[in-house]
Amino acid sequence: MTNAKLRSLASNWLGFVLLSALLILVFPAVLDDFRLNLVGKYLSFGFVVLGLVLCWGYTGILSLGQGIFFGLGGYCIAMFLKLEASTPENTAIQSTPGIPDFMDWNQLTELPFFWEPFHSFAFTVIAIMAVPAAVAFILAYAMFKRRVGGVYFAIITQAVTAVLTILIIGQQGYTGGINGITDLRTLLGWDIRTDEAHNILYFICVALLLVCILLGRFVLKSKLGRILVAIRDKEERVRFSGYDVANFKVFVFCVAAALAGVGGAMFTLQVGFMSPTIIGIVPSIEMVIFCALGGRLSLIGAVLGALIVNAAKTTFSEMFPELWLFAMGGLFIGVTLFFPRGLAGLVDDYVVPFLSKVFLGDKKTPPPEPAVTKLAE
Amino acid sequence: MPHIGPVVESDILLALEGVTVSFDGFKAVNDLSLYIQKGELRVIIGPNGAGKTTVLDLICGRTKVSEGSIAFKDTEVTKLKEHEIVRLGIGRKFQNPSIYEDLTVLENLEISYPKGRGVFGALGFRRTAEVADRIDEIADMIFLKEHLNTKAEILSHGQKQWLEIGMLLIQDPELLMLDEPVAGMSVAERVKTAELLNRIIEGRAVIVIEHDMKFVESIAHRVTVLHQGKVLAEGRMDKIQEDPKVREVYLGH
Amino acid sequence: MATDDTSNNKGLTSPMRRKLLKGMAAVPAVAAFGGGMARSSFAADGVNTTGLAVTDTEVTVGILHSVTGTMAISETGSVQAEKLAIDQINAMGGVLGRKIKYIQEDGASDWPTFAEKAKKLLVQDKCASVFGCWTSASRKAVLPVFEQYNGMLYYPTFYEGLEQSKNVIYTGQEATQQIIAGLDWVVKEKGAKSFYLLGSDYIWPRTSNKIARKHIENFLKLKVVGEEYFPLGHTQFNSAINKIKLKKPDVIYAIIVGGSNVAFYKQLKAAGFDLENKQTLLTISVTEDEILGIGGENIVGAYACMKYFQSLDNENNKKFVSAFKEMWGKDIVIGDVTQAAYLGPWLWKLTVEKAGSFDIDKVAAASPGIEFTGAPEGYVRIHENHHLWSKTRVGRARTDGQYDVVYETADLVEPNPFPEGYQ
Amino acid sequence: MFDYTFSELSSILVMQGFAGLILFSVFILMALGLAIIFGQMGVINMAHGEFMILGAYVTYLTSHLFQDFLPFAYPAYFFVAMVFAFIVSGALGLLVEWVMIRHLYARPLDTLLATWGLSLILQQIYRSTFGAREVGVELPDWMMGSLAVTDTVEVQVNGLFVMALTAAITVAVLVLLFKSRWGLQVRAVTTNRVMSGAVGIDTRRVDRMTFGLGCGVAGVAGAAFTMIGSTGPTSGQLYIVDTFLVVVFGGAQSLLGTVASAFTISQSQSALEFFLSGSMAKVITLLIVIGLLMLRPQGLFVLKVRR
Repeated sequence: MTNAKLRSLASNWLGFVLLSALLILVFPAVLDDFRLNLVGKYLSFGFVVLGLVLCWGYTGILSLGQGIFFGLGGYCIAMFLKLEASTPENTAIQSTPGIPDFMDWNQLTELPFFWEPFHSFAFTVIAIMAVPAAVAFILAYAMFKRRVGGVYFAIITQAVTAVLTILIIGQQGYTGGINGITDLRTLLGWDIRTDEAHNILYFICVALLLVCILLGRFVLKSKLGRILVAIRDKEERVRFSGYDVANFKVFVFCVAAALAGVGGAMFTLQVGFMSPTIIGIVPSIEMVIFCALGGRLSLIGAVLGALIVNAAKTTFSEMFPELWLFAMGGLFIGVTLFFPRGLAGLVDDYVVPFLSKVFLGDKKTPPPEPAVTKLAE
Repeated sequence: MPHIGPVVESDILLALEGVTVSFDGFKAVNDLSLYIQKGELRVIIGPNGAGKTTVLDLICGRTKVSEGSIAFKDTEVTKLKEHEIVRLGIGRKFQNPSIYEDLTVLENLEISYPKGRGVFGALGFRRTAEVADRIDEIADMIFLKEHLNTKAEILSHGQKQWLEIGMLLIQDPELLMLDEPVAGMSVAERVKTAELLNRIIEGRAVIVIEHDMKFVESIAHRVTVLHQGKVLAEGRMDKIQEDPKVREVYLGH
Repeated sequence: MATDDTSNNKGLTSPMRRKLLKGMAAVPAVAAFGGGMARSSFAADGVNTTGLAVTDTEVTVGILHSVTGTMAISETGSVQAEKLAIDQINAMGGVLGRKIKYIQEDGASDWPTFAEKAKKLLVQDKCASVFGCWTSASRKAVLPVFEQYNGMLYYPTFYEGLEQSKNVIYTGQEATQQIIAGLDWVVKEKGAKSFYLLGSDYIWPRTSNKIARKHIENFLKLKVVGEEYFPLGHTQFNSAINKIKLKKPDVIYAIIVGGSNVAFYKQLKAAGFDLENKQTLLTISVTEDEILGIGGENIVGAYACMKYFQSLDNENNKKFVSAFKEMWGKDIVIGDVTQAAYLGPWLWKLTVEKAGSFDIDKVAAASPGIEFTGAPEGYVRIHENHHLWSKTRVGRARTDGQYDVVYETADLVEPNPFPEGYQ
Repeated sequence: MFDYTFSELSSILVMQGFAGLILFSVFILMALGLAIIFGQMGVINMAHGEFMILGAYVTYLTSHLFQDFLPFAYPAYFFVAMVFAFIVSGALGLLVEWVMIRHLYARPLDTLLATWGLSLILQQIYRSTFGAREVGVELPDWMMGSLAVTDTVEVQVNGLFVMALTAAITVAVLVLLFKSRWGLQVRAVTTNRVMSGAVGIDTRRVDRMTFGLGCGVAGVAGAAFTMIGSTGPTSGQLYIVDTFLVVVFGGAQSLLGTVASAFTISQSQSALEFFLSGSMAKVITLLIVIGLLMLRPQGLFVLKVRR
């Protein structure tokens, strides 16, 4: 194989292979069940950041509302699991057996109509992606057709986040309120609370995530991917090349939402409950930060970002429970100021040239320039 | 109506009639009528603030008219979206080169290629031999064949202008609108650009906005002079240059 | 980890050793063996047969509260009380001759984080008992973890009830204990006829108001003239206050929590409500902790109904208050939940000593009937349903941020988390 | 609603209108600092709430200072506290601009991330310094209570105070921006940074002062909010969504727009609150604002400009 071929192969697949190896081989081998389950939980945010790479990194749409979609996906599966857990036998002490416990506490005597379809697993699986995508579609269609962009879009998504949180907390008879939907037990009869189940869920999560990375990569490598970059850099030019820019933005935003929905579902399965705190403004911003830290232009980098920030959060907070916010805040500021392309940017700038020098005998340093390096303004 | 010579209806490609646009009461374009025939090269000149760029904005839908109508090939375009107007066959080049700096020349041209314009079309788009040939052809025409894999951001200013023209050409529009295509170009580049323009005019109408009188002389067939949002004069370049009104507002100082 | 550095006997739980073990043993069967080894290193006589972190000299417990985020405001007092109790128990020789070592984790006001940390405390640190949680939501989040991994949680907050678990001891009052006596008192003492119910919009205020409404309408046969909820963190109450003015209720019954409290009472006072002389206000959500933020001058005259006030006049409480101030500063105040949190470690110690074992099952089984005579609130006893028998008291807020106790029930009130007739 | 007398209803109407005006003032106070920073500079300052709370803490400290050293001047301490709040928050703003923000002008969305980090750090600083619990800011007696206008109509003194303060600050900022030389420079820099630099305006200095001013105004707002709200490490977060919505809804570039949008949002919210529960009122208000923003994406007040 020639150097050039080798290099292009390496630059295309090395990151993916390393990430797969890390997730499939290394983590299960060195981490105990508890930590592995934690990694699985972190990885469910990986789905969200993949979407953010697509819509923020490549298309320049910053959403401060990814928590909405993460939450919707999570609530969909949580509703299914809650119905499964609320058999008349399990809930015999309630005044209305057979409905979820929190409904009973709120004097509901029958299942609300929108819960009914969630008896069906097939419906639930579709809803996990379709509900977030549909909400994203309504939001994005209204905004992008009217050319709301940039900061405005970000603020509006944030406001929608606030609305949804207040609604979910306020409508507790239908949603479980601030407690969320808790005490989920089995998935199609399979107990999801055991360590073995957590291990299996971890591998399902990893497999799905890798598939999603490949999907994201397929989108980015297609002409669509280049159009997204074009939209980010010169939206008007794209419009005057005969494209309906809004459609592309709507599409990418819906894809990001569907990805987040899958992440939310994996989160619920691995954590065992769904809570409105995960939808709020703070978690939504944190998701953006995972993405920024890992590298908003790199699918692999962003997933690692989600892993690293969460792991750091856990470690810092275990070591310094009263001071860890300093470390987190400092980390965000540092990355934004000094490494705007995140860790992936660091790797591109330093590690890749070094590796090609060592292994491929490159004399000059410029690495195979990734197609897109500039940041969205 | 200050246009010169008889106009046969069927020859008209673009017709602006009684077009007015106002920004908070200020009429940037005021009751303007303008007709472009098929295959015509029209140069619009005028002092700063005359409304030249605004006219182009109106035609391509970037700015919406307050009153009046704009018809392209007998289709009213004032209510259409920008991309729909483009798809009708109107291409627009901006004053400052508007290209995708992060992409290569090849990718710039490929994005402009008029296939795969829907979301899923773009997802399934493949670079077939037909596409590659067309890109090659255009790249050759705009003097960038050697630079196909160069990132657009490192092209010279003139090359960027050409690339943008190429991005329009690949769509084969019937009406091409160029806003100051030679601004910031070297003398040699201007000569080449004039040559390019003369070549691409075949089979299509072109509207050019230009300040550079020498360049205008080298390409102009017919000139429209705008002043305060209205047509001040219209006709052949030599006639225009002698028009006292024009001399007063524009050439005179 | 923020632990006492005194004697850090971590044995095989140290992360490095565990990693090595697991690294060698990717196969689950061998991993189980590794787990077994970790377990055996903790076996301490017959008092610990299930692999808890108990050695011959030491027993590890967990403290799980929010020290960051919005709930840190409320939960700080509980952390302080639990640490004080642990210190005092250690000074008396510990539990079954073993010193208590605590591992503190931050729930960060985020329920999934609570679940994660609870699991860490149980699975990784093998805590013999955990003192923690404040909001119902955090308790709901950790409850399945405690039930699955068989841990013991001492939960300090007054809450809405509707729950009972083998793995939880509820040291605060459930809703009926807190609400009914207070309502009866205000009707008898103040001749109240009409009530206006207010609350933050989540389960505890809603359930509590539901119980209050049932009691007012069905048992007292009086009128509720308004009921209203505000999003958590709401700071604008002028419209609500105008509505109250319009309805002129005899009693404002307020269950507003967190920062909203401050806004509510300041705006109430500014709107001319004179709680001292004219308007009766009864709350179940304002402890001395909250008054710190509200300012005594803004709430003076309001009545609060709970089981403990810092000003309680008894020997236990005097000792408790002075010890608390000595440890955490003279300006510190102690609210109802703080006192309930203080009960946790003590009740656990008494239960362990009665059971003669740290085993969770034995502790859970031995809990009913445990009596603690040294409680600052007075005598308490654990009920069959793992809640506490306790007295209910009504206090009247003073300008200095303390309450004057104006009423207390004659007997201990029975906890009734699933009250008939109030559902 | 019909079992009340006419005079009762009309006095409630007056008081409800007054409540709306207080909310209006509160929104303006919250949004003014942000409107300066976000509207004029394009910086998304997620730490805005923390700057406000800094002002509140300064007020708290000042009140203790007066109690201990100048008890005779206590009734007037609040005015001094506001000045201190402005200075301290403004100074922190200058520092933050110098350390952080000035590197990010080319990347406005990134300012969001960096200032979010800043807000985490500030929260923890407050928590470590003042404790996790809320602090009670005691106010002079004359500021609490209400004036009885008629038998049934009462207006809050602190509400009047907030309104007066809001009017004063708004006028001051408007005068500063539109009548002073500095304001001219700010507007010049916002419009065209490069050209402003070329004609000899020290753009860096202007940026720094603008950011400092915005933060200082936030500090004063925070001081004023001790009258109606809580002062704790995380209290600032309560305000951030409302604040951004007010500014965006008004049309970011226009201070008058901010005033108009604060008026619209506050009136609809306080009217809705009267007829619905607080929670639903909030949701509906937010939804209305979002809906209107979809119809008028650039906000209420924006000039149609020639491109």
